[in-house]
Amino acid sequence: MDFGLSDDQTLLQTSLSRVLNVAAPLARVRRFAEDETDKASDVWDALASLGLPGLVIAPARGGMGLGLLDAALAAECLGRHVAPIPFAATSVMVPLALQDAGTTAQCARWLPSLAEGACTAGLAVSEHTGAKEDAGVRYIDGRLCGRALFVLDFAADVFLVADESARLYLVERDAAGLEARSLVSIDRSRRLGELLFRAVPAVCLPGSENPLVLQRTLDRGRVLLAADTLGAAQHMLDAAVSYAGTRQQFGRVIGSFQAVKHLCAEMAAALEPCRALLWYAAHSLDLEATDAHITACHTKAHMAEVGKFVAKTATEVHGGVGFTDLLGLHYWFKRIGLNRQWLGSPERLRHEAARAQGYA
Amino acid sequence: MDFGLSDDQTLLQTSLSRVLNVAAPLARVRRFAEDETDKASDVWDALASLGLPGLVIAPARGGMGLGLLDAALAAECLGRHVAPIPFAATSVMVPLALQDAGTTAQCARWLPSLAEGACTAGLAVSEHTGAKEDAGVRYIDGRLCGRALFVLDFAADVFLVADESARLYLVERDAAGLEARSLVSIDRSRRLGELLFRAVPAVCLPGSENPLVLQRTLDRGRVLLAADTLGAAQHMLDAAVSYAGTRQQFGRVIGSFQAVKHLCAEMAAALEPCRALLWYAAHSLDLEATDAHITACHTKAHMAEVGKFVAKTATEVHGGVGFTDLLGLHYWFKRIGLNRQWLGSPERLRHEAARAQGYA
Amino acid sequence: MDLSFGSRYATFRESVRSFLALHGASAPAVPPDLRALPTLRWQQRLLEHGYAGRAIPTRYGGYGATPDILETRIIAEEFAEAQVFPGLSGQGIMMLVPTLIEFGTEAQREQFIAPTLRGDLIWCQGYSEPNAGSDLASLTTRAVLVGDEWVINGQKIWTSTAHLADWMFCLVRTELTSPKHLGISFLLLEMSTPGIEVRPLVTMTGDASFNEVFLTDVRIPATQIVGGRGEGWKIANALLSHERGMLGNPNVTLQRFNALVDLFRQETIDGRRLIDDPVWRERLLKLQGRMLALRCNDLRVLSGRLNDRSAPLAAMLVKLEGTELRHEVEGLAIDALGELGVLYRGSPLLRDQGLWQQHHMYFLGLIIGGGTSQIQKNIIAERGLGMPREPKLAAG
Amino acid sequence: MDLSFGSRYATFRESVRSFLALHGASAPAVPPDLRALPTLRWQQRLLEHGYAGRAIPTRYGGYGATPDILETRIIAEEFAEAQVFPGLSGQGIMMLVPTLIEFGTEAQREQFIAPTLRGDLIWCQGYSEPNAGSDLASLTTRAVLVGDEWVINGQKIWTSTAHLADWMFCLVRTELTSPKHLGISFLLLEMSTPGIEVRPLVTMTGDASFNEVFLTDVRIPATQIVGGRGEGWKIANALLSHERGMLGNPNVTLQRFNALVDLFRQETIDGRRLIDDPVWRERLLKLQGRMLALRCNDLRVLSGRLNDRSAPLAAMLVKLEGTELRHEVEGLAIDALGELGVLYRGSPLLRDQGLWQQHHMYFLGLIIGGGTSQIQKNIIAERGLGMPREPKLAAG
Repeated sequence: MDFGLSDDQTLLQTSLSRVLNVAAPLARVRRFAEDETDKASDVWDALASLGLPGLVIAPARGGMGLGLLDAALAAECLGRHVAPIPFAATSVMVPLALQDAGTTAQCARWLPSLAEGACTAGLAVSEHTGAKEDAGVRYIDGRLCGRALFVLDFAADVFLVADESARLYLVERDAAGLEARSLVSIDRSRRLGELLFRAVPAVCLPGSENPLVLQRTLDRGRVLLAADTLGAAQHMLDAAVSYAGTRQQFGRVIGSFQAVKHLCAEMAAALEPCRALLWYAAHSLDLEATDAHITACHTKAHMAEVGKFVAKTATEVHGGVGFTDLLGLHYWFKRIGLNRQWLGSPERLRHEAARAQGYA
Repeated sequence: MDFGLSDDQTLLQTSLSRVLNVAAPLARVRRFAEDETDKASDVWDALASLGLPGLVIAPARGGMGLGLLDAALAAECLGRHVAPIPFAATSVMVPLALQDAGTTAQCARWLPSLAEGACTAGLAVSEHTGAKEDAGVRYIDGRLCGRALFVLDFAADVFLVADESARLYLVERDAAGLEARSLVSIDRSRRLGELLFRAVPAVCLPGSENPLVLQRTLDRGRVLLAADTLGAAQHMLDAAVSYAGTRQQFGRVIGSFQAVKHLCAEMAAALEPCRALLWYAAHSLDLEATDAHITACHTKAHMAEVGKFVAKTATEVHGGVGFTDLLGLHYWFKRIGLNRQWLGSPERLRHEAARAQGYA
Repeated sequence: MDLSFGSRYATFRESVRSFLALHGASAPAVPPDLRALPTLRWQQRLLEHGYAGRAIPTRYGGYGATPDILETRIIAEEFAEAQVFPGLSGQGIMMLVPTLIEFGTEAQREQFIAPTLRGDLIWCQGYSEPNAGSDLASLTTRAVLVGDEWVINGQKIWTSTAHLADWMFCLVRTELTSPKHLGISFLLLEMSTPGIEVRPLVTMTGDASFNEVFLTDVRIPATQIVGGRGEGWKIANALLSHERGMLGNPNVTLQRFNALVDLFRQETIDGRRLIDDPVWRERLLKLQGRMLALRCNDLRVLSGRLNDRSAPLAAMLVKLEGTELRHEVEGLAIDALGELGVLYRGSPLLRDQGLWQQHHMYFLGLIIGGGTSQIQKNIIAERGLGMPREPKLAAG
Repeated sequence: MDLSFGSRYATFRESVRSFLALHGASAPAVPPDLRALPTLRWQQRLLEHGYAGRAIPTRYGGYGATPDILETRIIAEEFAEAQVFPGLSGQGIMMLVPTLIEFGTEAQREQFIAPTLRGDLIWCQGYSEPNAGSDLASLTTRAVLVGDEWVINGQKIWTSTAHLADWMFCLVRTELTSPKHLGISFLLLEMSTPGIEVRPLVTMTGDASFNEVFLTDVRIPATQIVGGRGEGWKIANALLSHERGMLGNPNVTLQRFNALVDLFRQETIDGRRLIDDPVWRERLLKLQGRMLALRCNDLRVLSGRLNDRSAPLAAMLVKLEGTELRHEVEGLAIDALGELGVLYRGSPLLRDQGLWQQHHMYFLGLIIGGGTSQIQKNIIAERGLGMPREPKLAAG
């Protein structure tokens, strides 16, 4: 047994960070945030050259065949850099759902180009994590009708859509009857939207008859969003510690005040265990362990609570400048804010974890 | 309008404190705690000489005819001194219920001797604040059957008992078929017990046909327990500030460390608004204001949360000595602990407040 | 304890209602355009009826009434109930006017108070500097008396409405050899004076509601000082605690809480209303309990001021607890809305124009601004509880 | 990342199970009488089979196995599952034995380790003093070398099991002219030495699980020092962080959490099981999430120690977060039980022998003891995050 990362995994994070430092500095993220037509294809290409889009896709389909733990480590890096590219849906959730439940033809059609980064996929499932308004998609006579809100990795060429019975379908963006409408969130580093289905022809992934396929897909996404929050929160903590080490008030650096030190210590004490929790959750999904679903729910819920605390507290440590746009700290604050709400609120996820243990 | 205490009210608190300082110092409380047969009649008599038992009883019945706000201020003093005497039930809840709903004969029989302090009354209603086990009392053919747990002011001569339909009955301690069994709680400054009814003859307070009588009785008790917690928590905060001003570590008083100062500031910031809340809640009951029930529920719930925080934090500020019996700080900790659970947990009370506002 | 209003107040309330019934329709919408004629006309009408400048002497353009918190409260309640714009506030009216009344010369009062009350003069406040935030007294913007002029150089930050203001009241260092708190003076600048540059400061909400103000060789008459040289710190502090009380006002939070209850009644998850979910309801009720405590605390503080029964600790905690509570109220709405809660301006499906998010962030800013929570805790511990001050550090 | 146990461990687990099936019935009940023959016999059997003193060399009475956390974990799991007493722990075995192995002389190891492992010698730890708590290094108990004897005077506090112990290991000041951390030595005292008085210290739980120890002209041989003169602080610190990790052990919390779930399934309010109430369940699940995180963190720390991949921050936070979590787990049981939750020893209707209350208070003690939460936060900030140390104060 070894509860830790392999050298390859550490190397993966180092390489990603190195590329992101160059390809996606804050100034690049700002440009993306201010221009809705920006697809950040420069950032995407830089990461594609490392193989990021194909990280978990089978080598036979052009990918690297790595596991969810590796993907989570990548997501952590993306969160740490508030990277303006799609990842959770297009590079992990959709490819793995295809591998789990798609036909050979479906896999052959999509996986190689997803692996290559030549196309991207979005995911429309949020009706299964607490439906808002009249959200919901029904499959009738070979066609999808209804509304899917809050689509992950929205600027995509193809969408994987769950219907009310948890079956999964592939729908291309330009399919007849499909309307894609952008939503604007506080987090401008990622694109979000809704899909309106007016009798859109769609093909099912046959294996998704088994509702566990959707559950596993969601759990993977939860772990990835938690990892993204971990990276973003770690950045905010690091920034707070660093700022407190230089900012002077009352004739000394504010980091020498016990009040400021203890805020930072509380953040670190809350955040650091999330790292191990996340490794365990991702690895459990890789192993298909019996507690994988419970752990995924708890991981996202707990990470969301810790992330919220760190986002607020790190901003406070920065004082007024944390509230301004000057350092751009709010990009991380908002990234954490969006991750908290996607794929299930903490309350919802704890309820799911309770149900899975027979408590509810 | 004047949101504050009158001179008489301030004087009431001063007088009570002066008497309690002499009659019930910690050493006296310790003796009471260690001897189950101790009735603290010396303390009782000292307070009776101030008129405490008859504080809210009508002057025509030998009392002082004051309001619930005055009673709450008295309860605050008792909590501050962890005074080992009955109060909430015997001096307030039972007399006011009698005045609200009793016959002239019932009032004449009990109020003068309660006012005088010659007898005491307990209250058995906790089945109406979340029944545990098989607790519950039924009235059948003029007799009470069943079990009443967690009786307030248990060492009493007479009990006011609520049945399942919220009607109230008077039962004397020596009534045939009544078994009174002591319970032992962490809080040794007050007596607690259960009553077993085996076809005990009982007479109803006729006015208690109206279930609002029980609700108002409970709400009064809630405000008094909240006041008791306020006093106890204020003592713990004062003790912490004082201890931190003398205890030296690292060559300085620990109260000069920002970490310790901020713990004390957090306690004060949480506790001080409870004082105004409590005044408002007590006064609203006196005025029979429309929001009196909601306010009483919220006051006890909020005070319980703040009390728990202060009890823990003030102990921490004391360091190891706070954990020992040396200063006796734990008497206050435990008093706050018992107040929290009596007459409705915070969760229960918030639910009641929600219901009363049409939220649930 | 007397919570009754009494018959005199019933009559007063009726008079406010009559005014609102008669004139309310001519009030501008909220938020109003500060320079627009309807706004200024409305303000004039409020002044005439004593719903603005109520306790300011008539010789300075006010209504000259005896201060009475109950009347003030009734006015606020009735305007809120009728949803009518209650008149201009802003730092000129809220901060400068009381300062001039207490510390200004007669000439300053006559020059500034009336036009400020009328809305003809808009003020901004120049206190904080980039390196003087929590440690405000270390500010370094300097004014040197050259002949009969102050010559000012330095930089201010967090100056709200600086881009709209006609004048700025500010703290500057004038006594270079005095100890830090005693070297500061309180000056009045006209914003059109040469050498003043205002740059907007964008915050996390996306708005530029604050500014940086750069002062380069700004020359103003020597008379534009309030109080004596070196008295600026004392003067500013007299009102700072008042400002802090405003920052966490629990009565404003009540309006937002009521909106939150409406939201809980309207919004659904899987078709079930939030208000019907015990877990969400519990979070709502917890905040209600805290809010209730702070509202009672507020009544106590106000009443204590009038009845000469001061409650310094109760007043000191308002900013700390009030801004935190408000931030949490806004945050609960976001949480309860789920993915809808993170939508922001310009988005389809957006709820309440994105105000929940905007206020959630803005009140995080207010937890920091006006004295951070850490500074508030120092104040409560040291001044409220009498705990020892931070010990002096060894040199070097 | 490799969470698999592998076939070698499956075999090992089988052997533990066989042992328990064969011998488990002869184990003493928990808590055992430390001096009773069945306890000592059981300890002996555990030593023989390597379930006690597993990694201690055989020449000191141990089993001499190579350290392997997985084996240790399997042993702990199987003993817990079978609910069999897993052998003596206590400060002698947990703290002194590792200290002697690292810093003791060969003679000290031979004299003390084997009888300590067997349970023949019971130890207590004399570190804290009434005026040296958080600031342990300011301790003033003195030992002066007179001839070939240390003469010791002073007072210790928080000395658990002092009333039962045969020996005490303690920190005393021996170098009066050295800086405070460098003047401390690590001595071994026999408790029967004249001049030692033990007074029980009653805590809020009502137990006297701690003591005060008064030392008056206590004379011990000069050889009863571990390490050199003035090295006591270094030696004690080598194990303090280890002790802190034990204080918040999340795996013990798991057992209490499981008992809490049972309680939620059994206890009712108005006839409804707690587990069926969404609000109570939410509180339960929140704690489960935190516990899960700390358990994973614990695996990471243990694994890191063995695989030479240190995670200092992850190790530093265990005491702070672990004791807090444990206190809250116990507290949730009390809350959920309502009035039943405040009952205590000797009461009818008492649940679980009052353990929820006892542990709730005891773990508040542990939040304070072994370095308060404030000290832990200093450590995390300064050593974990590299933040500046508290600046030096000006003299006077």
